Amino acid sequence: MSTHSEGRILRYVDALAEAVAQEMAQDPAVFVMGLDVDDHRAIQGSTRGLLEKFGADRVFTTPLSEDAMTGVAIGAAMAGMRPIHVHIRMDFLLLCMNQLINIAAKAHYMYGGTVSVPLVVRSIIGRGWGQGAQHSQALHGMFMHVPGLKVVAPSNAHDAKGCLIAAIRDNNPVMFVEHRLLYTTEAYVPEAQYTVEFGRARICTKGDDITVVGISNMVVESLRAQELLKDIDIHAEIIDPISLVPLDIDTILNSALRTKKLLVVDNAWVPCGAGAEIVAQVLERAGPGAGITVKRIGFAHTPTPTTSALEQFFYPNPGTIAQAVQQMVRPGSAPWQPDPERTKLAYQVQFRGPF
Amino acid sequence: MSTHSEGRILRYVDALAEAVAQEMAQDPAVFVMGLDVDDHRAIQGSTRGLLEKFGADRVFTTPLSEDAMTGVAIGAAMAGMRPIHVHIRMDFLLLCMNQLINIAAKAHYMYGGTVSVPLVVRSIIGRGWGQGAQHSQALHGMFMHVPGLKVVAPSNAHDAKGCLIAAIRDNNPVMFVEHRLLYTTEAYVPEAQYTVEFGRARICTKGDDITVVGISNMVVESLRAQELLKDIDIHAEIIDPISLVPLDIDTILNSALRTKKLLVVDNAWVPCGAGAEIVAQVLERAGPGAGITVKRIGFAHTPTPTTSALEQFFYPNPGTIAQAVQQMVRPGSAPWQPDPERTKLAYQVQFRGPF
Amino acid sequence: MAPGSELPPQALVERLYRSLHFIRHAEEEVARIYPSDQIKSPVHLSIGQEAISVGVCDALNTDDVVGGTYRGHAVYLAKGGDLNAMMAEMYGKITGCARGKGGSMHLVGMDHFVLGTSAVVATTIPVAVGYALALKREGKGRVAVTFFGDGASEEGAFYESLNFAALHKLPILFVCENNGFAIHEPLSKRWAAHDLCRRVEGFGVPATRVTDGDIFAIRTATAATAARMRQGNGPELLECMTYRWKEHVGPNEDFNQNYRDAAEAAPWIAGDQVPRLAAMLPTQLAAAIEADSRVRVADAVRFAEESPFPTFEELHTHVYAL
Amino acid sequence: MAPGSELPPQALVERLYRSLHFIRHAEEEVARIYPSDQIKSPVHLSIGQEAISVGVCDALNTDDVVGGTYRGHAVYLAKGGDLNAMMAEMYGKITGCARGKGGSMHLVGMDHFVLGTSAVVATTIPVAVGYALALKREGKGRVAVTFFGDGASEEGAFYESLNFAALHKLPILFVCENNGFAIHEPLSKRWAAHDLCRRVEGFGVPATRVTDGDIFAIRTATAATAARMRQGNGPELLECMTYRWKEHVGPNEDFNQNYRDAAEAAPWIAGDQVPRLAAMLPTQLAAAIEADSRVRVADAVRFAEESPFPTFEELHTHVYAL
Ligand SMILES: Cc1ncc(C[n+]2csc(CCOP(=O)(O)OP(=O)(O)O)c2C)c(N)n1
Ligand SMILES: Cc1ncc(C[n+]2csc(CCOP(=O)(O)OP(=O)(O)O)c2C)c(N)n1
Ligand SMILES: [Mg+2]
Ligand SMILES: [Mg+2]
Repeated sequence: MSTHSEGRILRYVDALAEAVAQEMAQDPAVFVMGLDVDDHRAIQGSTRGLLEKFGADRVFTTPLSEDAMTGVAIGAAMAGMRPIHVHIRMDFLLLCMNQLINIAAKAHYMYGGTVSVPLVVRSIIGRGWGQGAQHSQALHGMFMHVPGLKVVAPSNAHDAKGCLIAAIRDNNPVMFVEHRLLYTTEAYVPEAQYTVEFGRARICTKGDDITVVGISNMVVESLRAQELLKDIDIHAEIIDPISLVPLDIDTILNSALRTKKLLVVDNAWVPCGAGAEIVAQVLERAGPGAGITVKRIGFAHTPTPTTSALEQFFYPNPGTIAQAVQQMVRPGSAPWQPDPERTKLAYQVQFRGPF
Repeated sequence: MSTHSEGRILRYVDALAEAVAQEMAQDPAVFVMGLDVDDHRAIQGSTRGLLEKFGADRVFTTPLSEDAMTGVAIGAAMAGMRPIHVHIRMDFLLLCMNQLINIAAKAHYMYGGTVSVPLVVRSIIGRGWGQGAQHSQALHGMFMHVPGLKVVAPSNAHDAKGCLIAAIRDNNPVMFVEHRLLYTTEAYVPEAQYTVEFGRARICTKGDDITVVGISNMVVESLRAQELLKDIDIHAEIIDPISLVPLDIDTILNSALRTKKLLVVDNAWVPCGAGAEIVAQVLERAGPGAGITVKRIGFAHTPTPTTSALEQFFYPNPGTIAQAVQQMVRPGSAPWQPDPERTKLAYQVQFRGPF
Repeated sequence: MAPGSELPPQALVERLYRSLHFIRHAEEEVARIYPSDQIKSPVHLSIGQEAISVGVCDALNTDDVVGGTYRGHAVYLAKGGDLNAMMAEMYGKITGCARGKGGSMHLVGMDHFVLGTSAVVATTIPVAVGYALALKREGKGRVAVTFFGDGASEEGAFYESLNFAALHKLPILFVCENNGFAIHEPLSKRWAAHDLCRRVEGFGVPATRVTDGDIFAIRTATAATAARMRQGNGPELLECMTYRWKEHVGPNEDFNQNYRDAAEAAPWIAGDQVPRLAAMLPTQLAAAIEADSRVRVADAVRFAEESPFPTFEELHTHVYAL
Repeated sequence: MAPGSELPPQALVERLYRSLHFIRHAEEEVARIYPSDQIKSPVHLSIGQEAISVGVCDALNTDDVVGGTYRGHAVYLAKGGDLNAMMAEMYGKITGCARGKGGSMHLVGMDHFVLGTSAVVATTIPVAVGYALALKREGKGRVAVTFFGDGASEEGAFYESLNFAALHKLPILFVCENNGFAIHEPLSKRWAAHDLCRRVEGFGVPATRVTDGDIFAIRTATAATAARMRQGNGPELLECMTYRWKEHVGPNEDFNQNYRDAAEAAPWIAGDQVPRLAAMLPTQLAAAIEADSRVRVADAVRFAEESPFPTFEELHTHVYAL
């Protein structure tokens, strides 16, 4: 893992494409499949250039057959290839659950270690422009439930590249969770190949008042919230777990033991989600005397409404995150409304390093 | 809900069949579909007699096409019928996730309340006799994650009948979770139709030392553990949530606030499972000063091994539950090993009421 | 129309043109408005493909049931769905057919027996089959129709649905709108065998292909199959070759994107059923129909614009049915 | 064998009989042992259906790849899988092919190119197709075979797999072991159209049916298709009609359960390939082969019995690959 602000400024989407191109150049076993990976839109740019560089044998679209295509990717992986199966929306993984959970997650164990499934499943959480109930789901919580799968959700371009390379080299099925709104965000990204190790959380900002764990895009939203909170002299420690399985609970626990407040901001439904797991693990470990206040926020517990009039209430945003923090840090104090102008400004915030 | 030990002693499996027969007799919209519901094995007896009583139009097997068959059930439900779609193993629901989550769970919302999906999805958690990794999964945690679905997991014959009738009459998709080992357990079951309301937990045994929430078959195992624990003068309050969505968190919270110890024993993998949700909700509500010790146990975090040599370590059992309780109630005390003879006896324990 | 076949009666042409022009004009308005950002959700226009919905729906009874896809404006309107409610839905207003919660991809009109459309390809096919199961049990001779694209035919659920529908002889017509593309991917990258009808017949489902987009042929084929289905004959499939004029999603043309050739479109534009039907009608009548479309569409846009947005409480309503 | 075709050379018959008798005897032993409860996992016996696995695998090269289902003992053994490891697996021992973690339904033998079998119907079909994709990329002319039941052909994944395999001209042979039942449900309750080959051909996959269980016909058909596939000709399907002699799962007969008629079984028992091949061999040779089977099976049972169970640590190993 690179620890400094090195490399060029690169967009998340380009970091993804670069990671794959470099790994494909190095390892002929790596290939990319999935609906539309080879068209001129190139999965919103994230597979840009691969077809031209590596040809149609290694970069190909598929029929609309997510279930069997997942099986195909698994079979190729068992044969020693390293498929990257791409889905432009995470919602479509619901067609793949049987192969992912009944085969990919279990094969290594169920077959006594005689086969492995080095498979990367890339999927994008949709958002923006009224995606609606079926094009906006975030299912990482479901995958965290299942032994045998790894789950990563990088929140910036640096981690996107490093995690994707790590995922490609991993000998297990890795659910690689991207977020549409992260695609244009930029960070320092080294040119050379590097891996971001799974199971090591990053403390993005230090703070003593509260520990905020953000997941996927909610790292960015939490950083924006933290900017706002400075106005009222609240200093949040923002933690990005980066990988959800394996999960670096120690970093989160240690922070929460110090701040005595733990807020998990997920980019998904709350019940039985990543936040539930993080809160439960922290409190199991901290014990009854730790006196940690805990809270989870995430999607409203509804299907995603299409109209922006309701969508605005569906997602956590810097304002609602900051308000939740304020109430946790100063319970009983008058509710506080961040200055809308400052909230807008907060949207300029980007985490570009140091890594 | 019946509150006394009324009715006959009936097996869980017969209570299921009776519930459906009574509802079918009363409401011509109710029908039963699913692989093998009409064969002589009758889904381990739970659809026994239905074909003979109601004919092949209302009780029919299907091709092996779980995905489309779920869509068919949903479509029939939208048209005003009340399908009960039966799966002999819960694992097969992984083929149905797209229809269940992308359509059934969302239809009422996504279509602005103009349609509803009164669908019951019955599925059995397999266990015993080396079912292995693909015939033993319990996926209720995944369904708890998704708004629009209800999830119930009755642990005894009385609730099985009452919940199934409630599920059939419910205007929403209800994931009805059964456990193979419960099928032969008996309880007092009223003859007449009755409903067990969703969202009301039952306190099965009162106790002041710890709150133990058992899920599905783990209610039974927890009751057995509680028998053992009496030997060392530990009195556990065993709570059966019965329905997981909606979840009666108040009953659990109030008990945990009193006992200061909360153990959730799930019949599933632990991460992002029902236990995570219950623990997180209780501690969010109880606040940092409550001083509640929490713990979750469930399946080992591995695919299910087939050999009984390993299976015995995979599942919680009365002994391991009792040990976990003992360590929570008397932290630091020497580990205690329940008398194996008494453990065997504990397997005679059945919860037959009062309800 | 095959040469030598009778000229369709004017009443029929008029009815078809009324529907066809209305839908074309409504979608053109959607395309015109779209850049203004008032429609904040993806739109998949049917422009160029509407004759399929109109031809099929014209052959159905009012209480027959149809279901479509995210590219569903045409089906929704052809079956009688309310344009005001559709337009308001696209604007995200509470007066929308799904109270603004669904948007363009999730139109629904149960009062006209239009099943909700879905953004996940092929998901609505088995759902329509399930509805047809209920219709069969009801025994009143009603039929269901499910519209879907060539891409949807690649999903396993489609074949599972064919088998089940045929096994139970359900009154469901499968209508494949074969426009040759799934987003930008041509059939050649997706189908090993290009004869969908033959593939479908292997499941015991009789199949008919209409190659030229002729609205009368589509209507006639539907009428025949619907009559058979009402007799209990079981499902059939109609494959209608067609062409999408606009980009996959959004209001623009995309021939400059090089994944397809404008020359491919030319015969379809030449064979456009909208001017064809207009030319079959007295000029004045055609003009009156067009004027009527314009009024209705303008009214719908105004209705959508003037309707209120849903408020916060609406977020949490309808998660569960009562 | 078709009348007039040449008598197969004795070496071939001997080889086939060696495999066939070994498998039959191994499964009969499993059935015999089963009531003793030492095999603590569901077993789905191939008894009566073994000629398919043996005929197909005999026509393959050692480094060709096969995959089967939970009813996979015959395929596993026919491809050369180690009976000791299989028997130990069923006993739940650490020396099993899956270290006791898989059991009868999850046999695996990668050293003989036997892909892991699966208890979820049809799941192994696309997995084998994916393996065939890798074989095609490898370019050494190796082929893959996926065995599955008639019931598996109802899952959408099967059709999706056919289309993809044909589209990419993958070297995969689909072998449907059509025994007419899925558990207790006959084809008539599951298939609208009974001609699987025709259905499959609609996907651009040539299909051949062997109706009588003739092991030579199966072998010949496989050899021909494998040769074509090695040339890059793309996938094919072989439908082998067959009959399951025992209950769906477990060691018993179940004709007393009334879901099927013993008369149905009669022609299959009469046409049993095991005595047929025996009769084609010199008595002494047949006897020697049978004796050899008995020794090997007895050895395997002893091996399984004497092997240790896995211990606690094994529970948590192999969840993730290193
Ligand atoms: C299950 C699923 N996979 C992929 C997508 C992404 N997607 C949306 S539309 C589409 C193309 C569908 O093509 P077709 O069925 O021919 O319909 P058309 O758009 O041409 O009308 C795809 C791949 C999706 N929505 N759902
Ligand atoms: C996806 C799935 N659905 C249902 C089952 C339950 N089941 C196990 S075997 C079987 C029958 C399969 O029949 P077929 O494919 O013909 O194979 P056979 O057992 O006849 O060899 C069924 C329905 C399953 N294991 N997996
Ligand atoms: Mg298309
Ligand atoms: Mg069969």
